[in-house]
Amino acid sequence: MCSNNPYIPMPVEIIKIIDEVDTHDIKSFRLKFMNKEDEAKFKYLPGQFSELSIYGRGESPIGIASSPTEEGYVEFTVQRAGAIQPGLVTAALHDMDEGAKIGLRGPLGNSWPIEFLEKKNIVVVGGGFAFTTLRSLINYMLHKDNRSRFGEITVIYGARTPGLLLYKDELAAWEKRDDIKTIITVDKGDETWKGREGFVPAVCKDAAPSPNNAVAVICGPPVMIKFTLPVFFELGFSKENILTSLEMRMKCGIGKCGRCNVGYKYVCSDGPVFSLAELDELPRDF
Amino acid sequence: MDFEPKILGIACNWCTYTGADLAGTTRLQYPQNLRVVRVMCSSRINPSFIFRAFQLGADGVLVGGCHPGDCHYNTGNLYARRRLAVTRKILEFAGIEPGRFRVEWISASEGNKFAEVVTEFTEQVRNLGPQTKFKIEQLPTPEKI
Amino acid sequence: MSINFKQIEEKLKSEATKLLEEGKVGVVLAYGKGYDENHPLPFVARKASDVENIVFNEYCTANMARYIVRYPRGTKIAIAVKAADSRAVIQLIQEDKVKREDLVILGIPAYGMKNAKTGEVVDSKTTCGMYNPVIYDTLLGEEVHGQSVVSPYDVLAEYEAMDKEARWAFWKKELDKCIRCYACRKACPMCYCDPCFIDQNKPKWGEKSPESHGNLMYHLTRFHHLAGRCIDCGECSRACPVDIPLYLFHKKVAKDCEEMFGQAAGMSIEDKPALVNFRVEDSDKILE
Amino acid sequence: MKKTSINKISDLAAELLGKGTLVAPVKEDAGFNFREISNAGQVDLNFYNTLMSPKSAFFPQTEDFVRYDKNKSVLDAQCVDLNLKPVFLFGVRPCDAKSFQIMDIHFSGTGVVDPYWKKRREATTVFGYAFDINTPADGADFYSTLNIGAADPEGSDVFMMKRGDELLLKAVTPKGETLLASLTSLADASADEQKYFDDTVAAGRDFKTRFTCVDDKVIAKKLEDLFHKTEFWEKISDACLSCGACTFVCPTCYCFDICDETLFSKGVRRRVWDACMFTDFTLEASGHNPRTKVYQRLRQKICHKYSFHVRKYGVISCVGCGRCTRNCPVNIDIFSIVDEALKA
Repeated sequence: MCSNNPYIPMPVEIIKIIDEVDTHDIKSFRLKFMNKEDEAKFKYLPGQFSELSIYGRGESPIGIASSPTEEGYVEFTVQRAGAIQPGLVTAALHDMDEGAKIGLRGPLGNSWPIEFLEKKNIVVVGGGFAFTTLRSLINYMLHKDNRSRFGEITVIYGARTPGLLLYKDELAAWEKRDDIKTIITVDKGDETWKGREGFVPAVCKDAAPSPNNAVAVICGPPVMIKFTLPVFFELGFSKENILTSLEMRMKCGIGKCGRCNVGYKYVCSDGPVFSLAELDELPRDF
Repeated sequence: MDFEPKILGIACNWCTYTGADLAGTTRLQYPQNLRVVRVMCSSRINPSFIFRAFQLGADGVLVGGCHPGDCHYNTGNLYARRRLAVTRKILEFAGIEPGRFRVEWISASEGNKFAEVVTEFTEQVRNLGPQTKFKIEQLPTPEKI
Repeated sequence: MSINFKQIEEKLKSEATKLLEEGKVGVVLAYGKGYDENHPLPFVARKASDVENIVFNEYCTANMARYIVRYPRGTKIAIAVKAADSRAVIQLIQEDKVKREDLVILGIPAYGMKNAKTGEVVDSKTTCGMYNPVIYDTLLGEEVHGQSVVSPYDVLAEYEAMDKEARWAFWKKELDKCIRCYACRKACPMCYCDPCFIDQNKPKWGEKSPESHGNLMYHLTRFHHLAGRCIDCGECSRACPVDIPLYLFHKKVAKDCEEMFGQAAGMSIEDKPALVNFRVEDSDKILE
Repeated sequence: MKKTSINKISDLAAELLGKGTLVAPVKEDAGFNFREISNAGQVDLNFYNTLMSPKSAFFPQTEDFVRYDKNKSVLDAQCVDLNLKPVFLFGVRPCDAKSFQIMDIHFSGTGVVDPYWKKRREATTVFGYAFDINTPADGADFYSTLNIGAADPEGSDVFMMKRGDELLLKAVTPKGETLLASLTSLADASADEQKYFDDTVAAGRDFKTRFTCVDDKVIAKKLEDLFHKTEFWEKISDACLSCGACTFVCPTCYCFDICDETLFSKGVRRRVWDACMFTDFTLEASGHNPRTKVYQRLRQKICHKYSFHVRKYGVISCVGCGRCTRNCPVNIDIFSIVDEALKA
């Protein structure tokens, strides 16, 4: 019962905690497997998620922020939740120190369709906190073994304020590279902000990525998605070539507990990555 | 074996808790079976606190508040009086001995009353024996088919 | 004399039609056809053409006051109420969940209602045992007089006489049956909290699994939350799929509240619910 | 094929008890229920159908996964093992036996296999029990509409039916065959009884209740088209209280929650039945809830059973046992809703 049981988490240790934003409610947690065989089994692709598990608190489905090309650890970026009901797991995580041990169940769900993306130009559009699995994808594509498999890469990333941008060091590094076009924008800058100001949809319009042989990967808050999609339709992207990742309440993560369905698909096992064309087939119930 | 009851005391910040302090500073003796939780007012006491205390193994629950009319918030204990009276009836109908739950009005100057009440209540609960009805012994594993 | 259900149904229909046609109300909460005669459904008529589906027979036990809080504030609602249901409406008005002027209350004097599940007569054993609505704008039928009035608390005598060990054994057995489907709180016209205390995760009052202690916590606290508010319609017990006699405990608490505070729930819109009210001259005796 | 006398049923029960765990209907206050039998005399076959469905034999309301101590390391958490003796699930009505096959698709037939369901399923021998062919329906049920016969052996390992004072037992699967052969309290059935058995199975198929001709695909498509017709769903859900009674008694509802239940520091992670009718079922930590309204939740329930399930697994997730209708506090009838949807 205990081996290969999909409900039993693997023990992991938090080896590093990175405070990502100036509001201190988003932190990245680097986790290292405590058992070698677990690590060997944990093969994932960008876009997948895992259940972070703290006994006594519960489990939380969190997208994997690290890329499979980063070895020796898995990274998760977690926001302290609790607008309506207190987020028990995320709060407990945020209170933990390096060296704490928690559970991890995964990898779960499908990934960004790497084979489909190969040889294409990729436009990655992210907003705010929803940048985690996109970062995984970008790092994966930028890895020296993989870079040649993809065409041009454009990243458009926006946050409300400069302080709320995730992965600031990496953003700076990407901006210096010439094999990736990085556009960072904030809704409202501060005194020190020298970059661009403006909302993501407007920035996308300005940047006007070409739809030729291109796929747009969009993740962000609902309001950003709502206004960004028309821009991409106007640019000429077809629904098959716009991908996004859905969010629903999940428990089991393996399509058994029945709560994350949108129409006949379970977001946890059939998703979370869907193309707009796939979403069009499903009822609007999310 | 001697039975030492566990008693939860919930005391209002302004009267009973201060009264307990007074009992302490005047070095009055009272049994150590009482564990006191301070709340801002007796009307802050959610009846679930009391049910939960019994579930978690309390043998008795003692609630202390200001004398009616003396509430720091004017009317808090007047609401609490009604509410806790109902709690008492519910406990009784469920089968908990009424002697395990007591509400007392103890003012900040009544250190000796505090000591007396605690002593008396502890004895009362001691005589009733351990409270086993609500107490959760362990997390059961129900084989509910 | 017996209740002429057909006549009440006709009156209900004509009143509903009139109210909807004149635009005095947006919805009429009444009873409609179920999958068979013995299983009528709560029904909401929104247009005059819906009215033909309204029925009223002895199986229409549901308390329609449950549905009032579902409509946005200010919606004009006509509601068909029996005796206990009318008390629920009063209680909701007291608690400011609905305004008196937004309601058109269609009173139904009735007795001999039957539980659709068991076919048993619903009387003062499981409900408040009243025959006539306490409040109404229009009475559909004639007030019932001359029926023997039985105190709704008579049924308690047996349980009050038990010693506390036996009573605990009784309640433990009954509450252990609970499967936590929450039909009781959903059927209750007074249980409108969202989220319910038991669904909170911090503090977590009770576990989700149907174990003794969680069941006890849920039910005792629910009894407490309904103290001085329960209008003894008996819906919770009828809703319960595993037949827990919840009405007993509610009756006991209602009886105690009535004795201690001199006020029964849902009898006058001037009252305040007993537990959000006090009198300076309340006696400390109630705590003894 | 075997037989035994109805009044000797306790002998059969005793023999099964000797071989493992016996789960059979027992009369309780609120009605019959499947319970683990401790005394062979408890077994009572004079029931129409049980209050709760027998799914709990494989999918109990609470199933413990892990025991932990909050003050200790995650490495000290102990996985709860399932040590099962052979289980005999006795007296399952044909519609409920069918429900196991439907649940099999979900739990062990597709995607990740649920180890608990699989293990319990493997340990269990299902004794199906035909409806009384003279009174095979009570007004609420509609299994025949979903092509399940009143005496349908499908889904059972051993199928039983009453004939006068006799109980006839026939093995349906190899598992049932082996078991029946090993039972000594049974006598061999005559050719006449064989014929009666086969005739009854056939007669059970002809029996129809509340029948509307339905094709899975037609219903599924219809509901899919209706999905965004809010007025329809609002009307349907006017009466719904959105309690969980219907889902908890349902033999094919499988939604669950995973809860950590802690007392002081010790606790257990377990799964507990959950219901799509509860408000917090889909409440996300962010505060967003895609299904805040009653109609959205009822729509989810109906569409899940009759549309999404067909689309995903090719079969309706309902066996027409009528439990939801019987136990609904406000008499909502799922059959009528589907019927109305087909007409809408």
